[in-house]
This record gives sequence, C-alpha cells and structure tokens, in this order.
Amino acid sequence: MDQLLKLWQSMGIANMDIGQAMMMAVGCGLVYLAIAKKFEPLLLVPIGFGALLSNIPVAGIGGPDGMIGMIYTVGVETGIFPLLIFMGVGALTDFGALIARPSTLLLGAAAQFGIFATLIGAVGLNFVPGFDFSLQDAAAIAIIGGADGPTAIFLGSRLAPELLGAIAVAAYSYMALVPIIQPPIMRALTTAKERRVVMQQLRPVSQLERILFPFVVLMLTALLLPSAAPLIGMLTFGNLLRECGVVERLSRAAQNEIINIVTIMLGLAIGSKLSADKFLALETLGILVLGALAFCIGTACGVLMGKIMHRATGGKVNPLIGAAGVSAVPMAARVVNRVGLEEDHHNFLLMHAMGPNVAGVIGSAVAAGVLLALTGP
Amino acid sequence: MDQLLKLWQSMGIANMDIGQAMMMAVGCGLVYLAIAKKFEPLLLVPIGFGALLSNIPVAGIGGPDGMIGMIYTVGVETGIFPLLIFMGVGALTDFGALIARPSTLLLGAAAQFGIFATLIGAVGLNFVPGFDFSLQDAAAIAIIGGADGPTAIFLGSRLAPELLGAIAVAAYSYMALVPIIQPPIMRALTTAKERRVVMQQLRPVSQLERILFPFVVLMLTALLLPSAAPLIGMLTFGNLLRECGVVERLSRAAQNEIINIVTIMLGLAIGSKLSADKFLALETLGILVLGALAFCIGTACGVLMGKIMHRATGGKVNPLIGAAGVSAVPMAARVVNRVGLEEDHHNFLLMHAMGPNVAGVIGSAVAAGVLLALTGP
Amino acid sequence: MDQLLKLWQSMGIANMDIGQAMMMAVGCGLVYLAIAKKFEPLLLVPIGFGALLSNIPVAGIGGPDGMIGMIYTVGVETGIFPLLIFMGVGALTDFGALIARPSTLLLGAAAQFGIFATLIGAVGLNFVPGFDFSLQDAAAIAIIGGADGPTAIFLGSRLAPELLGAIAVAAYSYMALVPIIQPPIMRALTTAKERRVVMQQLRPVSQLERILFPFVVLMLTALLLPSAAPLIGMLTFGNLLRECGVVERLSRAAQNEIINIVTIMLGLAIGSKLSADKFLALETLGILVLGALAFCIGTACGVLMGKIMHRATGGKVNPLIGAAGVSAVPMAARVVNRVGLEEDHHNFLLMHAMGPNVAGVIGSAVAAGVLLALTGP
Amino acid sequence: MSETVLLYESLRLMLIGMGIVFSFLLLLVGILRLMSWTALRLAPLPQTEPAALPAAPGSGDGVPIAVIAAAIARYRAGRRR
Amino acid sequence: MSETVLLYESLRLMLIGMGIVFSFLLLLVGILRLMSWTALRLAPLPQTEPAALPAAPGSGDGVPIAVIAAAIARYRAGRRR
Amino acid sequence: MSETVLLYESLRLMLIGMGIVFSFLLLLVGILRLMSWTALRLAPLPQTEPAALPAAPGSGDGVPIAVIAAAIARYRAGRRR
Ligand code: NA
Ligand code: NA
Ligand code: NA
Repeated sequence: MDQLLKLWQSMGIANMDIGQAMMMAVGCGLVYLAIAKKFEPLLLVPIGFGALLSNIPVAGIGGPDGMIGMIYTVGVETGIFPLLIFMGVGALTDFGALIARPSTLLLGAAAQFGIFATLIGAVGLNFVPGFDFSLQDAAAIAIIGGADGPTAIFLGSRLAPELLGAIAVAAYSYMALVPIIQPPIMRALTTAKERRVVMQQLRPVSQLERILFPFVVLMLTALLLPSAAPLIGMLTFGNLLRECGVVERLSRAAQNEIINIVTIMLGLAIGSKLSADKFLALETLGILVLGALAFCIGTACGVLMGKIMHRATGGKVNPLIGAAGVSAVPMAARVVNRVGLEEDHHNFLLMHAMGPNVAGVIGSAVAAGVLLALTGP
Repeated sequence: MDQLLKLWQSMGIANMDIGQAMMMAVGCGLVYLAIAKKFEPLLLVPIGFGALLSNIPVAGIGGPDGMIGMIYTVGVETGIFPLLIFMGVGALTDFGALIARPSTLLLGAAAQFGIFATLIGAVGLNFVPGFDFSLQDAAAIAIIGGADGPTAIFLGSRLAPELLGAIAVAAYSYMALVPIIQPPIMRALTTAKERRVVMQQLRPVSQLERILFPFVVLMLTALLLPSAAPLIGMLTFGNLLRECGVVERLSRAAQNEIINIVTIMLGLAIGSKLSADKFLALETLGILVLGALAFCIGTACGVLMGKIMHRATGGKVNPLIGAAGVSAVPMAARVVNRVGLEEDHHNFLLMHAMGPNVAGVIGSAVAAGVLLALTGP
Repeated sequence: MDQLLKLWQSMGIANMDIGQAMMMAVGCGLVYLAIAKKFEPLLLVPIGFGALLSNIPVAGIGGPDGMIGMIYTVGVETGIFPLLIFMGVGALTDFGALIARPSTLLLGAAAQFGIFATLIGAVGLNFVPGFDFSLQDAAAIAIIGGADGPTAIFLGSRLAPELLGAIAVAAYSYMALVPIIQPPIMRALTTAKERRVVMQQLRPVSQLERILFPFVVLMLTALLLPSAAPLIGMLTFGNLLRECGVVERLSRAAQNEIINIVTIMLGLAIGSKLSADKFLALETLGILVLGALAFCIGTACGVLMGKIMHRATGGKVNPLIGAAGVSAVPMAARVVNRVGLEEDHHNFLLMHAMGPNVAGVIGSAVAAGVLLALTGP
Repeated sequence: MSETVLLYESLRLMLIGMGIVFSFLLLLVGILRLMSWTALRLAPLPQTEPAALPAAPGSGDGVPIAVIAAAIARYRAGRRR
Repeated sequence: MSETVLLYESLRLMLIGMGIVFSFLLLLVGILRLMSWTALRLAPLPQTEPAALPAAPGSGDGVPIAVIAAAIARYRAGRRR
Repeated sequence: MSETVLLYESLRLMLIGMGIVFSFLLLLVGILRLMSWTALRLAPLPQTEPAALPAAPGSGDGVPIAVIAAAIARYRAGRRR
C-alpha cells in the first residue's frame, strides 16, 4: 500500500499542474508549426520538443540536475552555443554580393531601425498595467527585430535569461513568417515602376577580397565596438575557414558537424526556458506583438532606404532589395526575388538582394553589440 | 642515482599490483571477444581498451585528474551519454512494424519478466555468504535482462555506479550471445507446427502515424511514469527527428556524428569502471550468472506470451516472435527469422519480429523507470 | 553626454594598448603564413585567428568568462584536446612500414636527441641576462624538437602553460619549414653514393600484426614509462580502431568529426595564449632560436644514425631516411623522397621513410613521457 | 534490512513492477490503435488511389496492371520513404 | 526608475544606437571599397586574360568565341569556386 | 637553483633521457620482431597461396601468369586493405 502510494505520488498526473499541461501543449504546437507549416523546423522542432520534455512533472529534465538543464548551463548560459552557430553561419555564407556592392550595407543598417523602435515600444508598454520591462529586457526583446536567431539568443541569454524562451520562439517564428509579413509592406511602399527596376550585373569578386573581408570587418569591430566582437569574431572566423581555401576539413566541420550538433542541443536548451510561469505571462503577449512590430518597421525602413538609394543613384537600385536588410538569410532575399518577379517575369533580384541580406546579419550583430555596450551589465 | 631511483619508482612494473595486471588482461580479453568473435564491437572495443588504459599504474588515466576519469564525470555520472545514445537509437529505429501491429507490445512486456525475476535472484544471492546486494544494486543488475545497453548504463549509473563496469560488460556480452542463448529456449518451448505459422503481411503505415507515435508514447510516459521520461523522451525525440521529414540534417547528426562520438567516449568511460577491487570480486560472478538467467527467463516469457497470443488469435501469431521482445535490436529479430527458416524455408519472420523487438526497447525503458521510481534515491 | 562617454570608454581604440595591437598583427601574420605559404594551415589558421580574437581589448574573449578562455580551461588545461587529436593521428596512421622493418625505430630514437640537446640549450640560455627558464620550462621548449604538434601542446600545457603559445607556434612553424630546414643538412651529412642506395621492397604485413601492434606498444609503455601512457594510449587506441576492422563507424569518427572539431577548438584556445606580456618577451626569441636548433640537431642525428645503420647492414639502408625520424608526418618522409629522387630519378624512398617517420611519433611521445616523469610536478 | 525482509521487498517490487509494465504497455496498445484510427481518418494512405485507378483506363486487360500497381503502392507505402 | 525616465532613456538609446549602427556600416562601406581597390591592384582578377585571348587565335570568327569565353570566365569568377 | 646547478641537472637529464628513449625503442624493436614472428606463425599471410597456384593450371605458359598473380597478391597484401 505504502509502495502503491509512493508510486501514485511519483506519477505525472498526480503532480502535473495546469501550467505544465499548457506548456506541453505549446511545445506540441511549435512542433506542429515546424512540421506542418515548415516554420524554421531546424530550430522549432528541438525547441518544441525541449519544451515538452522540460515540462514533464517530477522528471526535472530541464532542472539543474536534468540533462537539458545541464546543457543549458554549459552551452547557453556561457554563450558558447549561439557563437558556434554563428561560426557555422559564417562558414555557410557567401559574402560576395556584399563585397561587390558595399553600399548595400546601408540597407542592412536601415533595417535595424526596427530594433531600436521596438526598444521604445517595449519601454512604452510599461505604461500599461501588468508590464514591467527593465531597459535590459527591452533591449533583449528589441533584438527580435534583427531577424537573426543566434544573435537574438546570444543577447537574450546575456541581458534577460528569463525571457529567453519567448524571445527565441518569437524570433524564429517571425523569421518563418517573413514570406507573409514582408510582401504587403514592400508593395505598399513602392511604385510598380520602382519594383520593375532591373539592376546591373554584380562584378566578380576575387579570392583575395574574400579573404581580406573577414579581417576588415573584424578589425573595425575590434576598434570601435568590442562588445560585438564575440559575434562578429565567430562569424568572420567561420567565413575565413570557408574562403581561405586551405582548411577544407575545418570548413566542412563548421558547416555540418558542429552546427548540426549544436543546433540540436541549443534547441532543447531553449525549449527548457519555456516554463509556464515565464511564458504564460502577459509579457509574452507583449513580446509577440512587439516582435511583429519590429519586423514590420525593419522591413519598412529597409525599403525606404532602398527608395533613397534609388533616387541617389538615379534609378539604378531597385528599392525592393531593401526589405532583405532585415537578414533572415536567405528567406528575405527570396521574398524580394518573388515580389520582383510579380512585376517583371524576367527580373531576377535574388543575387542583388543577397548583399543587403548578409549586410543585415552584420547589422544586427552590430546593433546587438551597441545594446550590450549601453545596457549590459 | 637519486634520479634513477625516481625513474624506477615512476615505472609501471615497480607499481603494478596483481589486480591491475589481471584487469589489463580482462581488458585485452574484451577486445579479443569484440574483434575475433564480433561481440558488440562498437562498445566492447572502447570498453576493453578503456579498462586497459585505466589500469595502467601511476598514469591515473581513469582517475579524477585523468582524461577518462573526467569523461566519466561529465558524461556518465550526469547520465548524458546514455541518453544521447538513446536519441541516436531513436533516430535509427523504424517503429513501423510496431505501429502496424500494436499488440506486439505485449510480447515486449512479457520479456521484461526476466528483469524482475533477476531482481529476486540478486536479492536471494544475499543468503549466500559473501554477497551483500542492496535493493538498488539488485535493480541495477536486473536491468541486464532488458538486453538494452544504454538503458542498463543509465540505470546502473543512477543506482549502483560501483557495479557499472560489470553490469555494462554483462549487458553487452549477453546481447552479443543472443544467437547462442535464445534458439534452444525457443525450440524447447514451441512445437514445430507453431514455428511454421506464416503471419499475415503487415499493413502499411502512414507518415502521420509515424509522426504521432513519438508524442503518444511520450505523453503516456509523462502522465504515468515520469521517471522513465528521460529515456523515453530522448528515444522519441530521436525518432521524431527521423520521421518528421523536415530536419534531415539533425536526423543525420543524431544517427552518425553524435552517436559515434559518444560511443567512443562512453566506452572508454565505462572501461574505467573495470577496476580490480570492483570487478575481481564475487559480486561480478553473481552478476554474470544472474545476467544469463535474466536473458533466458526474458526469452522464455516472451515465447510463452507468444504462445498465449497464438491461441488467442486462433493461430495467427507465430510464438517465435515473442523471443524478440527482449530487445537486443536487431539481433533478436534476426535470430527469430533464422529459427523460423529452419522449419519452413519460405517463412520470413524478420519484419514480424521487428514489432516485438522495438517494443522490447520501450518495455525495458519502462521497466527502468519503474525500478528508478520504486528504489531510486 | 554621460552615455557618449560610456560609449567611448567601451570602444576598442580607447582601450587598446600597444601590446595588443602587436599581438593582433602577429595573429594576422600567422594566418598569412598559413594561407599564403601553406604553413600547417589546419592549426595556424585557428591559432592566428584565436590570437586576433583574444587580443581584442575590452571583449575579453580569451579571458575566464570569454568563449575561448572557457574552451582553453575545458580542453587544453585538462590535456583532453591534444589527446583526442592524438587518437585521430593514430586512426589516420598506417604503421605497416614500421611493423615490416622495426629497426627503423632506432632512427626515430636518434632524432629525439634534438629534444635533449635543446634542453641543455634552454638551460644554457639562463647565463644570458634576461632569461630565466626553469627546468620544466626548458623541457617544454625542448619538445619542439619532437616535431609533433599534439605532443608539444600536451607537454607544454603540463609543464609550462605560460609558454604554451610560443611553443605551439614554434612547433607548427618549424614543422611547416621541414622542406626548407632539412635538405641542406641531409645533403651535407651524406655522400651522393649513400643517397643513391636503393632499399629492398618492404615485406607485406598481416592484419594480425597490425592488430597486435597497438597492444605491444602500449604494454611496454605501461610497464616502463607510464607517464607516456596517456599519449601512447590514445595513439594506439586510435590505431586499433583503424586496424581492427570491426568498428568502421568509430574509426571514421576519430579520423574526421572528432579531429576536425577538436582542431578548431584547440587552435582557438592556443591562440588565446598569444598575449603580449607572454609572447612579446625575450623568452619567445629564445624559444624560436632553440626550436630551429632542435630541428636541425634532430635531423642531423637521424641522418647520422642512418649512416650507422648503412654501415651495419652492409649498405642496405639509405641514410637519408634517418631524417624522417623527427616525425612531422608525412612531410619529413616526403622530403626524404624528394632528396632521394634528386640523386636517382627512379629511387622512391617514400615507403621506406614512413617507418622512421611514424617511429618518430612514438619516439617523441616516449621522450615527452621521460621529461614528464623526471621534471614533472 | 535483513535478507528476508529484502527478499519480501523485492517480491513486492516484482509484482508491482510487472503490473505497471504490463498495464502501461496494454494501455499503449489501446492508445496506439486509437491513434492509427484517427490518423488514417485525417490523412488516408495513398493506397486509396489505386482503387480509383481501374476506372480510368477502362479496357479489360488494364485491371491486372492496376492491381499490381496498387500492390506496389501498398508495399512501398509500407516501407520507409 | 520611473516609466518616463526609462522612456527618455530608451529614446536616447535609439538615437545613439542607430547613429552608431549607421556610422559603423557607413565606415565599413568606405573601408570595403578601399579593400577591394587594393586587393584588385595586388591580385587582378583572371578575367583580364580574356582581353588577351582574342589576339592569339587570329582569324575573324574566333572573336565571338573569345567573347563568350571571356563572359564565362567573368561569370565563373563571380561565383564561388 | 643557480644556473650551473641547473645546467648540470639538465646534462644528467639528457643522458638519462636519451638512454631511456634508446633502450625503450631498442626493446620495442625486439618485441615487435617477436610479435611478427608469432603472428605470422598463428596466421600466415595469404601470399602463401600463390606458391600453390602454379601447380594447378599445369601447362608451361601458366607460370609467368602465376608469378605475376603472386606478385600482385604480395603487393596488395602489403598495402592497407
Ligand atoms: Na538583421
Ligand atoms: Na528490452
Ligand atoms: Na618526433
């Protein structure tokens, strides 16, 4: 009898509270979005399943002695996992389009306005009863507008670990929604004539330029904004492994083994931050609304900067490519291409949008560095 | 002279005790079995070499400051290595045969009787002078009957770390001996007519069923037996990566990189638990005898349950497939196929035995959860 | 204003000291050598970039809370990274040529004289004002003469962690310079007639010999020199995975995934030891000079032992192959082949030089064990 | 704990343990059947297509081909993709 | 900190932040142009070869082929190796 | 420790060290020879087969082919599998 009671007390249903049940449902929902709707499945499948596992009562898988809790401590709290993923992103990214036309960096810069506008929005929410975001919380939320998963996770784990789950989920969800969020904004802000602009073929880029590029970017970061150096450093390191041509083995390891293994671990670890008391709160609703806002503002600012460049260059720049400045590589660039093709079936903007697209990655890492330097501990 | 003395004192032969020498021989013996007899070489080569390295005098490779000792602390003491291997097993396993015919789960259940019978055997050995197993020791020994390496290591590292070396060696050795241990028992308990039963073709299984399967199994575990949730959780996570079809990269990482790297580390770490004072003890002899017993009882119960199902279904089930319920995937299923072919050269039972075979994996993880819940700390 | 000041103070240029700037230049220089001159790029690209990242002011990437600093603590301070690389070296190395002609081990032994001569050189430098090497420092420097990266890093991290950066850079740089350093010495010490000696075809080696080889080497190490057991143990473990033929998966993991991932991490971690106060010191100059000396002496002793064996065997041994005894696999063997071809266009010495070449790996691991046993903590 | 108490304890553990394992897996059998039933309602297998196939080509000797095609479709659907 | 102070704080953060992001990337535009200029001086692209190509084969109908070859070389140099 | 003592110390280290390295590897030479001798007794190389080959086909011009086959077998056995 005693043992049967012990057994009953060890059961999940005897210990499950309503919050855990709801978070398990949220986990299943994320996996559903990932599989059925193809919402960034590489991250959302592990995040969703991690949420499921971490909210199982009694088991404590996400707790300090549980497997996922230990993975979180080792990989996310230290910031190592997002940095390793950023190394892989660097090794997978071709910066050629950006090197060929550096001015597209300005599009990547403009799109970061979404981040800073959201910062104000988050602080403004404090006037609504029930919200109490610190400046650091607001900065961590704002980075969702950067449309860059590893950057958001890196900054979130530094500035507001208790919001990390909601921030990561919002970041990846909106990145997945890029094809739905962006086109109406792009169409609203441009004329049909602007969207039909055919851009000039990109010039070829030499290998020396490709090899020097990581050093130039890193050096400027080191001199001006060292708080962005871990992110930019690993991004450029990965890119150097790719471009230098003498370390094929290491480049492959960064592009495959390391990024795949770390993605699984990182996803599970972030899932463990989806706990009822943190996620089923008013704050999460605020974060989701602000995240959407950040994306829209970022897209709009990118397109507006595209229009400015369109005028400044005498019509050589198609303003649509500004929308790719939010990063979300390579989806945003594909969306640009698609909207461009709607107007002119022979106008392929993909390569031209890759420049602002990868510029957006650098831009949001720089913005993360700024936020870290100005609000960080 | 002083330095020569220091040198002599630093030599292995000046410090080796008889126990270390014998354990090095045991390590070589395990490697021999692995290479010459193909006894689960993926695990026994690293375990054997790990025993060899850890018993080198003076070097202390398996000690707290040695490489293998540190790997043990990080990977086995935390339970992370067996769980990662279980994720890989999930990613490598096709549960289709089980989904098509869920009733084979009963065969997987029956075969777990070997575990609980062994538990009594281990406790009963305490009446023999020289044995002093606690209930936790007994539970850790009994799990050998589950015929599932990672499950045995996970439970052993939780309940009886000092017996882990012997338990792991026994578990993998008997899994390798499945083709020798099982057939006589199978033949003794069945009639030739029963062995000739041709089973009905399995129905096809849809992808949706395959995707829902991990959730169903995990949910039931979460509700009823959360102590089994880490094992079942990682198994189902790996299987979801495999079946969901949208995270091919991660599925490959779980099936290859992660499982291979962890297998090397896990093997070395377990080898370091093969020390003379723990392994060259009467207990080990008891563990080896009980392990063999557990296998035989498990096989017998599986076959007997097969006979019950044979009668209950009016002869549609070939009772041989019950023997596959001990897990030992896929060897037990192959043994069933071979014994079936002995009677009828056209009766391929392999696919039909895969159902109970993978059911045995779930069954022993459930049994491990029960033992952990009822005897755990 | 306050925030602008905070921003300025957070900038790199406001905090960079001259030492950091110079070390960043050194890092770039190493990457340049690696890419443009193909100096051991697999190690020098990560080491150089690691130096660059770790010397960025304010960011503290190489510090105790920085990513690279943490990697150093986990992987290099514990000795685990060089040992894992040595496992990979074992899995990549074919010891067949050595098994077929064991006497070439003497060439590998002679070439280690470079190590011990350098030890005296390092201690002798103490008579020069400004140098103050302890016996442990001297031993760590001397191992550069072993021409074996992981061995040098393993010993350096044990005996003189503060000199590790300079030692690793010197070791890999001179290994890359083998094709320039060795040929003049080889030509000076041999006659044209000796260089033209055509050696007898190597006998075939059976698989059993290949499988027994790791055990024989490890057993002798365990009995006589357990301080070399971690190095020799992982080398022979990797080689057993390769040769035993039943663990193809694990062998591939050791040869690819593990060694590639660890190489990236190890390189970055060692780069973090290239700090101005340690590297821009007189000691580094001494280490570079001594390292070159060690290489030259090692080569010369190998060739001289080759001449002795040439006489002892009645002219059957081409003394050139002695130069391969310094290890630097497989570059030294290729240099031997090239110098041999200069004299006789049909005399391929490559396979014959592989014996002393891999013997050099074992030789320097043994020498490292001796130094660790006699000067270690 | 004396040996006898421990033995009694382990006997109880065996009964409870096997009970749980059996109940758990029996329950799982039921839930899996329910799952399959639901899943096949929501997303029927592509092998329903062959049923429509024979109607299309019309003529007599098309039937065996359609049957074979259906069998192949069934078989392939049964295997992993 | 009261909400208003925080809002004022965040406004300042926005101005400074966007200022830095823009200045940083604008500076990077300049430096990248300088880098490309220098790099192409040090190691000109292989597409200069096609310019020399037409001279070699001589005859008239060699020209279009050379032009195509040059275009292909240009295109391939533009893509990753 | 003064420099001279240290130098004396390192000289002794050199003598002992080279002594050990040489003794160790010399011993290894012997043991490896013993190992190979034993291993080839236990499991002779497949190149003994070619010795039996010539007897089989009989006729005269079979010999060179058998010799070549033996050489190839020898060579392939010498390389890694
Ligand atoms: Na961005
Ligand atoms: Na089992
Ligand atoms: Na060497």
